[in-house]
Amino acid sequence: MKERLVFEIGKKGKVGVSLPRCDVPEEEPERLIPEQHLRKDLPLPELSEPEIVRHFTRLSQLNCGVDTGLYPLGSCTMKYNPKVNEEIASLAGLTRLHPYQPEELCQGALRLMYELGEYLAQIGGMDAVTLQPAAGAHGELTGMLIIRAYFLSKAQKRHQVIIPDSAHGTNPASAALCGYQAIEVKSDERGCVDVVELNKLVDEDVAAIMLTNPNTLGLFEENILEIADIVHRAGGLLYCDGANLNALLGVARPGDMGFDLLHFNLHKTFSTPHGGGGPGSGPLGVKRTLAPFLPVPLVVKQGKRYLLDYNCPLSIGKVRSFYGNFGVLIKAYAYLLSLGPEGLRQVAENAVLNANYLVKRLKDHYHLPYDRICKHEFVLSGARQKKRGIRALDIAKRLIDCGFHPPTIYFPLIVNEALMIEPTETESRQTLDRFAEALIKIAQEDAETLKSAPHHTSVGRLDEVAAARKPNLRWKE
Amino acid sequence: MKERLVFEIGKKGKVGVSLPRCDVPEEEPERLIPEQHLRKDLPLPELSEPEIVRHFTRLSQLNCGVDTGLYPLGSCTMKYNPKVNEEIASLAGLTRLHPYQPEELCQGALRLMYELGEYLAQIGGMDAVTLQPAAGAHGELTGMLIIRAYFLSKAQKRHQVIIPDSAHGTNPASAALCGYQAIEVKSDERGCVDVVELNKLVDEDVAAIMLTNPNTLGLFEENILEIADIVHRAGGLLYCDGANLNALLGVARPGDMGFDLLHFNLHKTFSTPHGGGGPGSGPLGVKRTLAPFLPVPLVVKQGKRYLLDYNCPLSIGKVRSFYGNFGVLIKAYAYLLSLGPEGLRQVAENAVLNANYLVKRLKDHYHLPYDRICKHEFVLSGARQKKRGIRALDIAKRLIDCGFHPPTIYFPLIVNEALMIEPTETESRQTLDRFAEALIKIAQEDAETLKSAPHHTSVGRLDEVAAARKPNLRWKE
Amino acid sequence: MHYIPNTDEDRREMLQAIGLASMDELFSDIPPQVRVKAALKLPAALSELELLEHARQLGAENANIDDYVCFRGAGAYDHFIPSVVRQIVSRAEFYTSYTPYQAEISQGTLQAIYEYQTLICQLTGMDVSNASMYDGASALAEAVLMSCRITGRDRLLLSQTLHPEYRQVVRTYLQGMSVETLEIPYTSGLTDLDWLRKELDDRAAAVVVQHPNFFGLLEEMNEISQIAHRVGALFVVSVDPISLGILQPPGAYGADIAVGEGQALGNEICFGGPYLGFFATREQFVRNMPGRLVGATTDSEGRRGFVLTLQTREQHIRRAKATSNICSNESLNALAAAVYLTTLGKEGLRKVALLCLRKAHYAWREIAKLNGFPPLFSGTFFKEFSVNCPTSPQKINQVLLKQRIIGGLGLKKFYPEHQNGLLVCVTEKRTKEQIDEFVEVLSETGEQQ
Amino acid sequence: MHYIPNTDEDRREMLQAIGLASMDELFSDIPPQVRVKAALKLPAALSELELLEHARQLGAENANIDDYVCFRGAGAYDHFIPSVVRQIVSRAEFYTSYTPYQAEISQGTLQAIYEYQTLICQLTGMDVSNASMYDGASALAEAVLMSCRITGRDRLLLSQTLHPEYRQVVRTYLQGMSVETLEIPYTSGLTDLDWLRKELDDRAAAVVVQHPNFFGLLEEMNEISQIAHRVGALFVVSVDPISLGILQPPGAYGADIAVGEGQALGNEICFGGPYLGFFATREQFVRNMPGRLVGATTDSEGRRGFVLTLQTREQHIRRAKATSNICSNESLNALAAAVYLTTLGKEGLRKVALLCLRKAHYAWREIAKLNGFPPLFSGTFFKEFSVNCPTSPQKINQVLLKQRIIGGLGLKKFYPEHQNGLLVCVTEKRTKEQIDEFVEVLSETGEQQ
Ligand SMILES: Cc1ncc(COP(=O)(O)O)c(C=O)c1O
Ligand SMILES: Cc1ncc(COP(=O)(O)O)c(C=O)c1O
Repeated sequence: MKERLVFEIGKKGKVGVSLPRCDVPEEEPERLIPEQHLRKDLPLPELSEPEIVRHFTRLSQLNCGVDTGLYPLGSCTMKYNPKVNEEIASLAGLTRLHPYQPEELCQGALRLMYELGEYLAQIGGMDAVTLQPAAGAHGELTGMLIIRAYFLSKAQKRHQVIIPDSAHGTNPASAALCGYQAIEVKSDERGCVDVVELNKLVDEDVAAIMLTNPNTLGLFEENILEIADIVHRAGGLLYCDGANLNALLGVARPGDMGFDLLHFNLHKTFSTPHGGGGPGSGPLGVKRTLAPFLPVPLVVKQGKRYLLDYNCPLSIGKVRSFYGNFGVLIKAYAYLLSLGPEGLRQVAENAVLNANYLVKRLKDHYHLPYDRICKHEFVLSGARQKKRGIRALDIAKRLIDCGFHPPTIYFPLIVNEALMIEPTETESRQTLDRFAEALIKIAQEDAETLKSAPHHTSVGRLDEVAAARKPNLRWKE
Repeated sequence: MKERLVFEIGKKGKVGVSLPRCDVPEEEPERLIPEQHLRKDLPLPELSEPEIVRHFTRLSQLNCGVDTGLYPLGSCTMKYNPKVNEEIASLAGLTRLHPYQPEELCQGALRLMYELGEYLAQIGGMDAVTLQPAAGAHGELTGMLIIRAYFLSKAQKRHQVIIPDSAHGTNPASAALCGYQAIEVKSDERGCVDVVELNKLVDEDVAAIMLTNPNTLGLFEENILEIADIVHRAGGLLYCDGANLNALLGVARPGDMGFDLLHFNLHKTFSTPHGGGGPGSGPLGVKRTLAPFLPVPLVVKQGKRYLLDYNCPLSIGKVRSFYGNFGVLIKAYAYLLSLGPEGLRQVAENAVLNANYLVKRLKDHYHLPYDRICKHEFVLSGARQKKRGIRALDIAKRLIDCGFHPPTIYFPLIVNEALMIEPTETESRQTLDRFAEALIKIAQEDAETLKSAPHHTSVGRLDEVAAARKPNLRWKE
Repeated sequence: MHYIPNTDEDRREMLQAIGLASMDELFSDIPPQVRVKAALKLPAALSELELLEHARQLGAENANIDDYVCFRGAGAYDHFIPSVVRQIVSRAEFYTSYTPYQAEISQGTLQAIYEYQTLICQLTGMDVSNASMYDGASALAEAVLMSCRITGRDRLLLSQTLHPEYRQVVRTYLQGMSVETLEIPYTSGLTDLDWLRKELDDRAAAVVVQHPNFFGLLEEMNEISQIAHRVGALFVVSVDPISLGILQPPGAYGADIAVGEGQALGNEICFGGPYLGFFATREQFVRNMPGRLVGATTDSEGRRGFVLTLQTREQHIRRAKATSNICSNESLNALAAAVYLTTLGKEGLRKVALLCLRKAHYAWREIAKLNGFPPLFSGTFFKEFSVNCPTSPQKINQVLLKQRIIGGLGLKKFYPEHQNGLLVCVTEKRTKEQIDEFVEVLSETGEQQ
Repeated sequence: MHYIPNTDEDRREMLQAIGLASMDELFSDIPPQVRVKAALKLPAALSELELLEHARQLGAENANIDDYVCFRGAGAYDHFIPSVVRQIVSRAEFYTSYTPYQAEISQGTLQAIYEYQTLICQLTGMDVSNASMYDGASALAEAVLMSCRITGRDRLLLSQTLHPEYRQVVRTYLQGMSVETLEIPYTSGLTDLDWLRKELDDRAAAVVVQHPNFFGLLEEMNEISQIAHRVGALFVVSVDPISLGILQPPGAYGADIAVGEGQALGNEICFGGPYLGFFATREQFVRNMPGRLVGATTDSEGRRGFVLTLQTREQHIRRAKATSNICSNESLNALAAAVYLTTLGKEGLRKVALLCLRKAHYAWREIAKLNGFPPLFSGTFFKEFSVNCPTSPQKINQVLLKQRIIGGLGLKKFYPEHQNGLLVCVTEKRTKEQIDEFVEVLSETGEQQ
C-alpha cells in the first residue's frame, strides 16, 4: 500500500495542533517589525492530527529496522538498541537541559560525559577523548585537524595521508577536507595493507596513515605492529577508523597497537540507534601528546566538581556547536554500564563468532576472496553468480523477498561484486541459519527471479538513473 | 511474513533481562518455605531481549489500528487517540501511585477523578457518577445492581428488564447476571422501539428498560419522551447504554430525556485507546435518587480537599478492586480538557455528518433498511449481494484487500446481513470517499473474488469451525 | 479542532451532498425540548502545552513511588517492569486496535493472546486460560459464578483471609443470584481448616482461598483442596502470579479454577487500574468459562492462524444465557503480561520471586529484632508479612512519610480486630539500604512510645 | 548477557562448525602482545533496575527546564514540541533503521526525507534542501566551503553578529584550506554595512550573516544581499527557522545558501545535541551541495518511489573529491522536523512565531521600565534581545536561580566589550506570569545595587 505525500493529504483550513492563546498584548507584527522583514505567505501543509499520525505511522511501516529483522549491513554494526537506553535518554533530568545553563546546574550531565570519556579511553587504549564529533566522519575530520595542528606545532609541513584501497570513502574525504593529499596503499593477497608497498610510500611528507582495524574486509591487520613501526619511524601518526571496533571490545585496544588517534562510532559499536541515517556520535580518542589539540571545551573533573574547560590554547577550536550529540552519549553510557567489562568482551566474542559461523555456512556457495578467520564481518563476492548475469545488487534485492535486509554491496571497492555481511552479536544462531539458507537458495536461483526482485515491497526496483538525470528533489504544486 | 510463537523461538539458557544481585542474605528458599509449597519446575520460555522485541514488534505489524487506517467498526467508535493523552497517562506523578497511599498524598489523582466525574455528569445530564466500572458491560452490571438495590430499598420485587431486539448482547447478559429476566421488545419499521408493543409489556414487574440511544442502528429513539413516560408511570427506571453517546455530545443529554442511569464508554466516546480489546472504562452516572446505591468509594470534595468516601450504607458494594481504570480515566480527562464545550459539540456534529455523508454515497449500492437521518453510524444490509451468493462476511473480508478495516457485521441481529458502519469524526472526507469507492467497487465484484478475500494478509480466511470443534487454546510441546 | 480533519468547506459540501442546509438539521430527529440550548458547563479548551502543564501540576500534587519508597502491597505491587514491556505496549498497532473480530488483520493481537493464554497455563499449571478479565477481584467473582454453574449448587465458602475487597466484589456480583455465602474464619492468620471440615457439605459449589493470603501467609492448599473435593465442591484459588516463580502452581494442588491479579506482571501500579484479571481452569470446564478465548486453526492453504473461538459462550451470541456479560476486557494488560513473562522467562521470574522472598524475610527479621514490633502471625510468608505495632500504624506511617517512605497498610482498615496490625510488602525493587532505613525509622517510632 | 541471543550450547556448536576449539582462537590473528590480558577497568555491570535508578540520580543532579523557567537561548531553544513528534520518532521502524541504501525497504525514511526537503524549501523559499547536516554550525561551515568551491575564490567575510561558536566552527573547518577569513565588525548590534561596502571586493567567495543575529536583531538582509552580489560573492545566511513563521524567507532576499539550526523544529534541547543542520540552496548549485539528497523516481510499473540520488557528489563514490565527508547525518532529527512542520503547519508556525514575537516584546518593554536595565541596542528583534545590567549578569542570574529561573546569557562569555550585557530569550512557552516574575526578580536585583 503506497502512502501519499503530506502535501497531497493536506487541505486549506486543517490544523494539526492547538496552541496557547496569547496572554500578552496582541500587537500586530507590523507594529513591531518593519514590513519589509515580514513574509507574505507561508506555504506549509495543513493537516489534522489524526491524518499526521496516520501518515507517518504508515510511512514507518514502509521501513525495516533492526527491531523488525536481521539488518546485516556490513560496516554499520546494526546491533540491537536496548530499550532501557531509549527510556533513559528521554528522562527530563537528562534531556531538558540548556547547553549554556550554569555548570553547577548540570553536574549530572557533565559527570556522564566525563565518565563516558574515561570509559572510551579505557576501551580504546587512549589517553584523552573528545565527545564533540557528531559522527564517524566528523571524528575523522577532527582527527585530521589535530594531526595538522600537531605538525604545525612542530613546525612541520606534511602533505600526505596514506589510506588503504579498502578504506571507507569518508577517510579520503576527511583527509582531503583538511588539505591533505590522500595516497592509496594497496591491499595484499591476504586482504591487509601491503607492507612492502607501504614502506615505499612512507616518508617525511606523510602526516599519517588512516587504518580501519579490523579493516573493511572484516580482517585484522596482522602486520599492525610493523605498520606502526614504519609510520612512527618516519615521524608520522597512526589514525584508527574505529567503525569496526565491535570486534575488539575487551579483546584488544588500538592504543596498544600503536594508534595515536581513534574515533569511536557510538551508533555502531555502542548500540545507539542509527535513526534512519543518524544522529550518530563519533568521539575521538588521542594519545597524550595530541591531547592539547582536542576541541574545546573538554569536560574535566576538579575534586568532586565537573567543569567545562575552554582554556586550551593549542586546541583546534570547535567542530560543532556546544558539546556533542549528548542524547546519543546518554545511550552509549547506559550501554556500557549495562555491559560491564565481561559483557563488553562477550559482545566482541559473539560478534566474531557469528561472522565466522556465517562464513562457514556460505563459503561453498559464494566466492570468498579472503578465506581466513574474519572478525565481526566478512565480504563475499558475487563473482560466480555474475557469470550467469546475476549481480550483487540482484542478490541483495532477492534477500528482501526472503524477509532480510540486504548486506552492504559494492563495498569495499577491491572486491568484485562485494557482499559485505555483518551479523553482529545480537543475532541468534537460528536467525543466522535462516539467513544462510536464504542466501544458499538464492545462489542457485535463476537470473530472472533475481532480476525482478523484490516482489512484495510497496514499490519494485526503482529507476535510479532517471532520478539522477532529472532530479526531482522536492514536491511542487 | 508469519511469526513463530515465542515458545518456538526460545531456547534453554537465554535470558531476556538482567536483574539486580541479591543484596541481603541469600538463603535457600527451602530454609524459608516448607518444601511442599515449592514448585519443581517453571516451564516459561527463554529468549534474549533482542528476540523478544523483534517478536512482538513483528506481531504488531500483523495488526491494524486506528493509527494505520480507517477502522469503521460500528458501535465501537474507533476514533483517533490523541498522542498527548498517552504522554500524560505515563507521567510518573500520575501513574506511580499506590491505590492505598494516604489521601493527602494523592490529591492530584483524586482531584482528577472528582473533576472527571463532574464533567461526565454534566455531559450526560446525571447527578452522580462512579468511575469504578472497568468497561461498558461492567457499567451495565453496576447499573442493574443499583436498580435492584433501589427496588429492594422500596421493598419492591420486580423481575423483568425490557430490552429491544436491536440491543447489544451485553444488555441482556448484564440483566441476567443480576437475576433479571430479559424481555425483548421489537423494533418498528423505522428502527425504533415499537411503542405500541412496549405499552403492552410494561407493568409493575418491570424494573427497567435498557435502551441504547442512538440505538445500534444508529438511529435516535424518536419516541424517547413517550417511552420514558410509559416506563416511569409504571414505576420503572430507564437505563441508557451510552455506547453511542458520541452522537449526542453537547447536543442532547440522556438525563434530560428521562434516563435515570447512563454508562459512559470512555474507550469509545472519550477517545481512550481500545488496546486490542481493552482496557476500557465504563463510568456510570445516575440521577439523584439512585446516588446512594453507587459503589464505594466515591470521590468527594471537602473544602479544598478530596476524599474517598466509604460511608455509603446503601451502596451495592464494590464491582472491582480499588477505584477504576485510573490510567484510562486520565486520558478521558485530558481529552475533555482539550476539547472544551465547543470542541465537544463539534465532535458530535462531525461524527454525525460523516455517517450521513457515507449513507448518501452508499445507499444506491447497498440496501439501506432504514432510510432516514442517522446519527454517528448506520447499518447497511448485504441482502442484494446475498442474492448472488455473497455474504456480508465476504464483503468485509474484501475490504481488507482495499486497505480498510471491515465494519461490524451481523449485528444488530434484526438486519439481514448487517454491515454496521461508524466512521467517527476523526476521519476526513477524503478517507470517507475512498472507503465509499471501495465499497461501491465491491458491490459489483464477482462472488469468487470476494469469497477468496482477503488476498494480501499473512493468513487467508481461517477455519473457525475447526477452531471451535477441536479447540487448541494453548501451545504445547 | 485539530482532532477533526473536516474543514469548513468539507462540512459545507458534505451537508450539501446529503441535502441538508445546516448542521442542526442533522439532529432534527431529537425532540427540541431535550436539545442542549447553551454550551455545557465544562472548562474551556486547553492547548496541548497548557494541558501538559496542568497534568504535570496534578502529578506534582501526588507522592509518586519513584520519589517515595513503597512498602505497601495488599493487592497492588511495586514490581520492576522492564523497558521492553512499555516499548511493546506503546506500539500503535497494538494499542489503537480493538477486539480481533476480523482475524486476518488482527493476527498480532490474536497470536499475542494465544501466547498469553499459554504463558498463564505454564505459570499456573492449569489447562486453559482465557484472554483476560477486568481485574483480580472481578475474575474471582466470575470464577465463583462459574463454579455455581458447573456444580448447580448455591452455597459458597470464602476464606476471611481473602483480600477484603475481593470478598466484597464477590458478594456484590452475587446480589442478583440466590447464592448463600459463608465466610470461613481464620486462626493464626490462616483459613481455619477445622471450621471448614465441619461446615462444608455437598451444598457447597466452591471453597475459595487466596494464596499467599491477604496477611501474606501461605495457606495449606493441598489440604484445602482435598477437603473441598471430598464434598464435590470446586477449589477456587486466587494467587499472586509473582509467587508462582517459586511456589507450587494451582494445577499442582488440584485447583479447579485459578484466578489472580495480573498487575504485577508488567503492569503499572497506576492508582489501582487498569489491571488484569487472569483466569485459568481445567480443560473439562472450558465451555463454562467466561471471557474471550483465542484458538489456533489453519487457513485454506494450511497456514497456522489464530481466531476468537468458542464464542457461543459469549454475550454477543448467547445474550442472556452467556457465561458472562464481559465484552471489552484488559487485552493490552494481557499483552504486557505476555511480554513480561517472556522477558523474565524461566530464570527471571524465579529470580524475582527469590529476591522478594529473601528481602521480605530480611526485613521481617530486622523488624523482629526491634522492640515492640512482633510478628502478628507465625506462619510462612512470601513477600508480605504482618506485624503488630506498639502504636497506631497511622502514626507510624506519618513518621515514615517524612522520610519519604510509604509504610505498610494498617490492617484495621479491613480487620478491626487488628487495630495495630501492619501489613508490610517487600518486593525485589527494595534495596537493603531502603529496608534498613525503613527499619531504622520504625525503631525510632518505637522508641518514642 | 541478555542482549546476546547465543547460548553456551550455541557457542559450542558454532565453534565446532567453524572448526575451532575455543573463543580465543577466533582472535588468533591478533598479535599476542596486544591482546588485552586483564579485564578492562570499567564499572561492573548494572542490572536494568539499577541502571534506571542511576540515570535518575544523574538527572536529579541537573536542573531541568521543566522544573526551571528558561529565558536562555543563544542557539538552543526551549520551544514547544507536540507529542505527535515524540510519538513518531519513537517508531522502531524509523529509529532502528539506517541510511536508506536499499530503497525498496526504506520507502518510509526516503519519503519522509523527501517531505523534509520540501518543507525546508517551503520554509526558506529556496529551491533545494539536503537531507540534513550535523548542526547549524557545521552546516554553515559546509556552506562556506561550498561557496569557495562554486566561486573558486578564497576569501570569506563573516559578520561578528554571527553566533560566536558558529564563527569558531567555520574557522576550524577552514584550517586545512587556504582561505582567508575576515570578520565584519558590528555597529549598534548590526553588521556594519559601511565597513562591508568598503572592504568587500571580488576576492570574496561569500558574505555570511545570521538573521536574526546573535544579539537577536534583524539584519538588513536585502541590502547585504545586494552588496554581496554586486561583487559576485555568494550570500550565505544562517536563520532561525521559527522566525520564518513571520519573517521573509532567505529565498525572498536573494540568499544563495540558507542554513540554520533545526533544533527548534521539534527537537529536544538536550544539552546541545543531537541537533539538525538544515541546508538549502538554489537549483543551479545542487551538484555542489554537501550531504545526502533524496529524489523521486518510478519503478518498472510506473509507481512513484524515492531513492538516494546525485550520490556522485558523496564520499562513498567520489571519495577524496567529494563535496563533503559527511556520511551519517541527523536523519531522525530531520524526521522530527518534518513531523513538527507538518503538525504546526501554515497557521501553527505563524502563531508560534507571533507568540514569540509578542512575548519577547512584552518582556522587553517590562524590563525597559525598570531602573538600570536599558536595552543594549535599539534595533528590531524577534524572540531574543540584549539588555545592559546594572551589575554582572552572573550575579543577577544567581538570584534568578533561587527563584528557579534560568536567566539570560551573559554576553561577556563571547563579547568582552559587553561586560554587563545580557541576552534574553522568550519563546512561546513562557507565560505572562513567568515573564512578570522574571521581571520582578530583575527589578529586585536592580534595587539591591
Ligand atoms: C569503515 C567506516 N568508516 C567511517 C564511516 C563513517 O561513519 P559515520 O557514518 O558515522 O560518519 C563508516 C560508516 O559507515 C564506516 O563504515
Ligand atoms: C451498544 C453497546 N453496548 C455495550 C457494549 C459493551 O461495552 P464494553 O465492551 O465496554 O463492555 C458495546 C461494545 O461494543 C456496545 O457496542
